[in-house]
Amino acid sequence: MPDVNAPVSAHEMMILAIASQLKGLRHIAVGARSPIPGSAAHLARLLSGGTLRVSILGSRKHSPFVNGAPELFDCASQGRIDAFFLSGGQIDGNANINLVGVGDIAAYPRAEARFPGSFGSAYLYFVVPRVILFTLEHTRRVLCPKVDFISAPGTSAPGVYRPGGPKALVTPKCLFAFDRDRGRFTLQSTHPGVTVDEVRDATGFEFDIPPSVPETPTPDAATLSLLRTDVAKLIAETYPAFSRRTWGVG
Amino acid sequence: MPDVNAPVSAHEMMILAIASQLKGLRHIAVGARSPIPGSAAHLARLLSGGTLRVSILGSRKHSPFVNGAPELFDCASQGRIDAFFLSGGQIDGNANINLVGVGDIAAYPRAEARFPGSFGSAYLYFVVPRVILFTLEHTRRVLCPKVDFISAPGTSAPGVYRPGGPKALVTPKCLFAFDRDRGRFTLQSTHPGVTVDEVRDATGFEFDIPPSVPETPTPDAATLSLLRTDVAKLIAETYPAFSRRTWGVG
Amino acid sequence: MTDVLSIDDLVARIPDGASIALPSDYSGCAMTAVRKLIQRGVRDLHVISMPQGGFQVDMLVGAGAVARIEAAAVTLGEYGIAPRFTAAIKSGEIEMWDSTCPALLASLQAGEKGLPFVPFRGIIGSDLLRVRPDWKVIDNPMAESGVKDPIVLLPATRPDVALFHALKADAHGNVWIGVQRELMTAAHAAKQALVTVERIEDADFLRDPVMAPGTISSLYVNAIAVAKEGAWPVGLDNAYAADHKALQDYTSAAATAEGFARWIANPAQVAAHA
Amino acid sequence: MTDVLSIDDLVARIPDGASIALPSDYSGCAMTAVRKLIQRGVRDLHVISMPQGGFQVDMLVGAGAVARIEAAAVTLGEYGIAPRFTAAIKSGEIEMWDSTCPALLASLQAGEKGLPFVPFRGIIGSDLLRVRPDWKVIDNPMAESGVKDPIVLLPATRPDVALFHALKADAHGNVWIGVQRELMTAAHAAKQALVTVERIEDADFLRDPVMAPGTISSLYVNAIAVAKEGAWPVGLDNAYAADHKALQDYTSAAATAEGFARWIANPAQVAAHA
Repeated sequence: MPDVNAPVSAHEMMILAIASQLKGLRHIAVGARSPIPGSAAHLARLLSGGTLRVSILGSRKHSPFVNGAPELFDCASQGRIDAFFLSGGQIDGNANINLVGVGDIAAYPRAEARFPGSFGSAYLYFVVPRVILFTLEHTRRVLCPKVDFISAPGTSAPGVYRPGGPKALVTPKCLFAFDRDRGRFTLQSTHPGVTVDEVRDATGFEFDIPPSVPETPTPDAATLSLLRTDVAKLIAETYPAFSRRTWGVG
Repeated sequence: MPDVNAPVSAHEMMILAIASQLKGLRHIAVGARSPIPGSAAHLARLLSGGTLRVSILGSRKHSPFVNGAPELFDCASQGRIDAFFLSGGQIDGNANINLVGVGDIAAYPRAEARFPGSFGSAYLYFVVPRVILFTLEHTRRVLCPKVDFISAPGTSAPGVYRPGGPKALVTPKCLFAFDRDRGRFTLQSTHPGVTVDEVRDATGFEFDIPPSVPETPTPDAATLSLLRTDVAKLIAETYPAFSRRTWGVG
Repeated sequence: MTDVLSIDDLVARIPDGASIALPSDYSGCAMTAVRKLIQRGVRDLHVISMPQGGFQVDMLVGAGAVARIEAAAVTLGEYGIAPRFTAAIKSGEIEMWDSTCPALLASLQAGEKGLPFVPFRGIIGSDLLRVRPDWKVIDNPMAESGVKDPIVLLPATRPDVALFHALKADAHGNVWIGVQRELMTAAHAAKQALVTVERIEDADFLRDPVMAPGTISSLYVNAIAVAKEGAWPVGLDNAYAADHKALQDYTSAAATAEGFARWIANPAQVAAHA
Repeated sequence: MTDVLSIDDLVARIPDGASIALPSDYSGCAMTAVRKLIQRGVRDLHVISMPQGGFQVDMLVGAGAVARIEAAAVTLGEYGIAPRFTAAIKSGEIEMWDSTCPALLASLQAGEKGLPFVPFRGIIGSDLLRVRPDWKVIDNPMAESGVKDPIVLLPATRPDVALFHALKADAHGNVWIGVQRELMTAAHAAKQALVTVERIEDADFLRDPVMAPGTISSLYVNAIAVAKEGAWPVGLDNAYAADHKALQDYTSAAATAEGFARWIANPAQVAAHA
């Protein structure tokens, strides 16, 4: 059994912060390479009392998709996916994300650093109402002033079809909210033990800081136990290495 | 056992005339309500020595389609269907076909006579290289000067995407060939016992008559036996009433 | 999540005036549900046939339940013309949107994909373009410079309701439809999918690798009702054949409005398949 | 009709310079066939990933067999970056057509349907538009008059070859692919579908109502070769898992060109899976 008295880790704080963004939703999809959002989705589902459906790409037990690779995207087009998760090798203060590479775009396809590629971001960022951005590395390198390549833009000009977009950005240090009209992040809470100055120092883009920044709520014992037992087991189906590393499960 | 000495019926002559148009092809599809083309396709397949594939809509044993109603049309788009069959409540001398109704189009949707509708004709007529038209009623009413409603046009203006189109028209009386460049039918052969005058009298549109019009070839005993035994059994899967009526099989 | 309802409660979810996608006769018609709809006195339906209308469309038209039909054809197949449909066309009491099979299906697929429109080959030169003002011809914007390549654009279709019958659902609300994939497209494209089934099995089709490819996930299925012989009299693939006598009886009766009214009201066989 | 060939004869049908659709790591990779292609010294392939490239793309790039990649991503997933791909991008030796998953799939579906192009939502404002001159933004021609609604058009894709691995084929050349429906789309869209399978069963999947929905008809399958463990080391759904040690070994070895050359040339395990 996991130790519920062990301190809450930065990854766990990210999971809890993401889960806090998923209340009252009907259907969440989780893409590739997303163990932390996947854990948050499972937690939110367990806490929802059965009203939330979670679809995890690459899962056998938690995927409704039988119509090939396009179905996730078609499903999102139909308005059937309330939340999705995206990351980026670079994320800037306008919530533009870069999954392609670092370097001058004029040299494309050559790059100083090449990331895997945009995956479904250039579509899902437009059509999923609540996209939660996340990064495991809260540094000025990742959270930069301006991305070198826009895989998917944070905001769109008026008239561009865009029912969806970014709502929040979760890092190991804090939770940012994104205001689509202003195209700007606001620091919403810092995780326990992280100061506002520390966030400011580690962040390469400008963001709003309210007069008083609360601490990201820590979980009660019941939620922590749920996370470290049930969620750990559930996410181990798709991410065994992650679950083993984080909770010794799987 | 069917009697191979019984005279060749008008329907059988149509089947043989259609089958004569299907030599050397790889794949033929047969649509709804097409027992005579279906019989011709089966006959051509049996005579091909295994090189011809026949797909019959509505058949369980002779259909490759597992991807829902669009697959037949997608398959044709891909250039994988060499021949298809269309009929019409009206067919005119430019090979325009009308599957919608008789009457002034200005009154649409009201009609003096309403036919079922265009089915897939407005697409397949464009993309299947060898469309064989057929009608069970060779009269001036059906083979008319100008159709009241063009479900699908016989020819298209230059520049219109049209890899396919009409090649022939088979009736209980004769076989017409269609020249796409001239947009006109030529009488190619008359069935045994039918005169050119009889065809001219029964046809409401103008067509070319060569100086000498041969008789549609009648089948040898082996072909007739194949038709009245094997083909009769095969088509009975999809058209039991037709096979019973025509050959007493099924 | 998928609700399991009585047939009456299932059809209660179809409001008057709804656009409703209905399958062709051979691919899973919810005939019992359609008769319940008629009994309820539903009005002003916009029927979208996928892609042909058959007995259920003729019955709905005969009952005065239909304002508009979009279809590539309406026919009773080997039983001949659809008599109530044909009468309604002659009297001008319904609006008709004639289509061609793949265009109708392409519009549904565009709805499934959230596209506003989809390009489509063929059709040019057909009078369908004259009677479908919602279709448009443009010059292919992707053609080589200087090349005129006219092409039809079709609007996407997102029906209010998709209603059909299938062999079976599982305990989670997943519905097995086999190769009738246009039913999956319709369920995806529709705002609401309502399905009658022969039975509900204690299984999970999505977790069964052999069943999953022919299954619509419960994610897309709003409600299910069990309807034994729910496709009578047109029949259901892999289950039971069409009832030829009943279909012949219908066709004869429906030749007149009075005959249709008698048939639909309460013949013994309809009651036996309620 | 479908030919049954040796793996060597199967890959002999893939000419240098062909455009070739290859699945993502999880949906049926013909790994043995890809190694045979590399052994043959294939050159100038235009790889179309459906929609992500993985180990087979990295191997082909490492072998110098690739002129161009169209993909929404190239990655070894939990094993990290694709080392030979990344090196080739840095050295500028391959052409890259970055895409986004649903756009790449939509182009294949447009190819399947014989469309010249397909409209597509999203993307506007992405730099993908700058690096994809074959994509175009137009004002939606079906928008209400006076409304500007910019939308992307994508050209259709018809690959010369679709190459993948599946669990089984039947005696008629039909191939069961289960829920990996993008493989069916690719087989339909491609000019030539070449498939390796674990085994050929004495059956007819198309006549089996439960198997048929997950089956590609032989109509679309040009040739089949039996390749036992043909998806080693990435694994095959419903058959065998990925060989984690072999994938880890590959990833480590491929960090350098020399390491890659050693791995691909003749490690004991590659020989055991030839």
